[in-house]
Amino acid sequence: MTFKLGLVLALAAAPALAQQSPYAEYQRMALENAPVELFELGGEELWKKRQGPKNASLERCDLGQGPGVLKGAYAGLPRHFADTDRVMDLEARLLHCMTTLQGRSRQEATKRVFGNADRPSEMEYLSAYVARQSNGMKIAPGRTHPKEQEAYDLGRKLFFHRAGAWDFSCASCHGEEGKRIRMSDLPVLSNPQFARPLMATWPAYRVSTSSFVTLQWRMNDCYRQMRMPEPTFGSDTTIALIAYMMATAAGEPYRGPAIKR
Amino acid sequence: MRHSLPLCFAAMLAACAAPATIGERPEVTTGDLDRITAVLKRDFHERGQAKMDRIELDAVQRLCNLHSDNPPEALAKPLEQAQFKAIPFPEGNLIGDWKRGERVAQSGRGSMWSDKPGVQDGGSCYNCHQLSPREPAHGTLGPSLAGFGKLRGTSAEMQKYAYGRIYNSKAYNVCSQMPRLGHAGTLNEQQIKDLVGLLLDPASPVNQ
Amino acid sequence: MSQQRRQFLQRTGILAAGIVAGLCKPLLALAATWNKDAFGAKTVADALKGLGAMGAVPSTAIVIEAPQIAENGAVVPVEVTSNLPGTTSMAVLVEKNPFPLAGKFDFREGALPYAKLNVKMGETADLRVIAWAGGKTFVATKEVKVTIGGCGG
Amino acid sequence: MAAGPMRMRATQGAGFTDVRVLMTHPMETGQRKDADGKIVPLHFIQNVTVKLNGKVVVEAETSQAVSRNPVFSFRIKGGAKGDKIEVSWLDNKGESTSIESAVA
Repeated sequence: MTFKLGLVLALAAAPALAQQSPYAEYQRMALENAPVELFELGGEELWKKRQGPKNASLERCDLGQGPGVLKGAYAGLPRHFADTDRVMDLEARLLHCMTTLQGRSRQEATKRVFGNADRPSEMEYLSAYVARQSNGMKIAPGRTHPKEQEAYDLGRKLFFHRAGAWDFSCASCHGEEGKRIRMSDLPVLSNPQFARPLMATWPAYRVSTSSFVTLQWRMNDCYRQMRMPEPTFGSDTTIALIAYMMATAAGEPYRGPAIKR
Repeated sequence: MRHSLPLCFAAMLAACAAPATIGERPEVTTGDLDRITAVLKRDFHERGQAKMDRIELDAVQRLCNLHSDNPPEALAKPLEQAQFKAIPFPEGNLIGDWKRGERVAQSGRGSMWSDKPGVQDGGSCYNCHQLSPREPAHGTLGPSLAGFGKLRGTSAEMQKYAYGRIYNSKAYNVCSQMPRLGHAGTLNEQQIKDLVGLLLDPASPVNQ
Repeated sequence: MSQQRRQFLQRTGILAAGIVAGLCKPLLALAATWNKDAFGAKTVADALKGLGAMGAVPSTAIVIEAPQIAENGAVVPVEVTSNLPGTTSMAVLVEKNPFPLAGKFDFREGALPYAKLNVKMGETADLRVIAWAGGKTFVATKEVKVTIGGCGG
Repeated sequence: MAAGPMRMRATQGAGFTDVRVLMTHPMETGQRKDADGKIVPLHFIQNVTVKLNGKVVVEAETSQAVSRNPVFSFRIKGGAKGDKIEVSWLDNKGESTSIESAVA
């Protein structure tokens, strides 16, 4: 009975939550009018394009739901893959498929993982295309395999680990409720209430740079601004952090790719 | 209103649905810290001015990580004193040019791998603090500093406090979230003096 | 994503858009006109002069939908509708931009006086929308606040 | 995306057809500097034309103040399933692209 009352109140609160940010109206309108589909189209082309020494497409790439299965794949990542015995996020897995299916070298395939407005990267296009196919599906990264648990634990510790020239951890900015940098709200990513809506909208079109951005980019750019050295693309550190944040957002229906400031 | 009643219900519900461990800062041991540092050394590489020595934890970072930013007084005090002793306070008047200080406060650059090596004009102050009331786009991670000098005056003591706090905030509160801007080499003596000017000069917009 | 947009995407999922991305330069070049005087104007007054809309009368029949506060000035969504009978054209101006005129839309028989677009705004300013109807010009304005976010690095 | 795809969706609404079109274009203002500090020349779409079954219904003139990768929506009176809609753009360098699809 009391639980029911709580549920009703929580549901009633949903619109109030959406109204919380002064930018809610902006974000709604900007999302409706965002050029996200252009990136999804570009990604579809790349997914089907034959390239590399093996002149193969990525259409047989196994993103965790079986070879070539895109539906729900993004919402189920990161997860453990038996063939590599490693927990991988979308981008690490795409890289794996580029090297195995297409026969490309890791060096060549990671030469330009983060693009810009003039020339988006393959990873960005592909992330847009793959993520779209999880639309409406609940975020459910792997949590059962021992290595998945290990990644989650590492990610959680890394989130609070202070280091670097400015003594920052992720929690320095994303640890306290109701704070902002300049006018940007800072979601507390260790709290499901805030992690859920945020993680459900990555990857995204970033309006300030007119470019499409991925979670690997987000980890990289946060560490840049934390005044740390650079995390290697697809490294265990970045995947562990993504695994931790996706697990914190578990259960939320995925609704990206969306937009960011 | 962030703490409205319905919001609290939603938060409670969300908390119920998640494992109890989520959201809490995990306890870490010195062994954990060594393991994390080893992982970071393996997974990171130097770029530009951001060299790998930044991965290594100093005494302050180690203590704060071990005690979730809340170390016992007996351990915190000596470390604060050591940090304070290492601040090279300049002689004489510390109130610089508030106009230059405002530029330093506005800029978010400096010490990143994407920045030119050497000192940039960036203190990132507005990212976290309110300063001049003329700048509405200020962060809220740190306390508001509007009216800082008006409330506190411009005594030599206050100048020294403001200078020291910017140079090394950990000398006053060992697990402060504020970067050690002088200690880290992000700002030089003149820039910190200019920021002291921005905070204390009666003509500064901060004190209008 | 809004319910509306989701439905929109589902409905349109069946539509296989036949993309005819080709070059039809000569044909378009002949047809195209571009009001150099109005678009090259650096002030709102000059732009209005270039458009021939100096004496526009304020009207509540022009509806401007835009966010009150924009998180980023690089993309500010604007939706304009004219409820004035016989509307033939609308123009969108951003008051403090280096070149205020952002766009002018001519609606022929078969089109509704409606347009949605994203504009750049350098700073907090008024959006000014002009409508041409029955040989007269009308105007409405709406302020959009543009803010600074992020670490600035 | 200097050059890239264009996308259009024409869907029936309440008494009108909603035409949503996405364009890949840098929309350079002529004021932005590239990584080397050089000014990126002015490059923007000047004209957008919407045709219904071959007849022009909307003619737009645009400036560099339109955001990068422009997205426009227009509304056409009535419009039946299968009606042909064509949208084309022309920029200040004389480049142009068009897209055609049927109302869904």
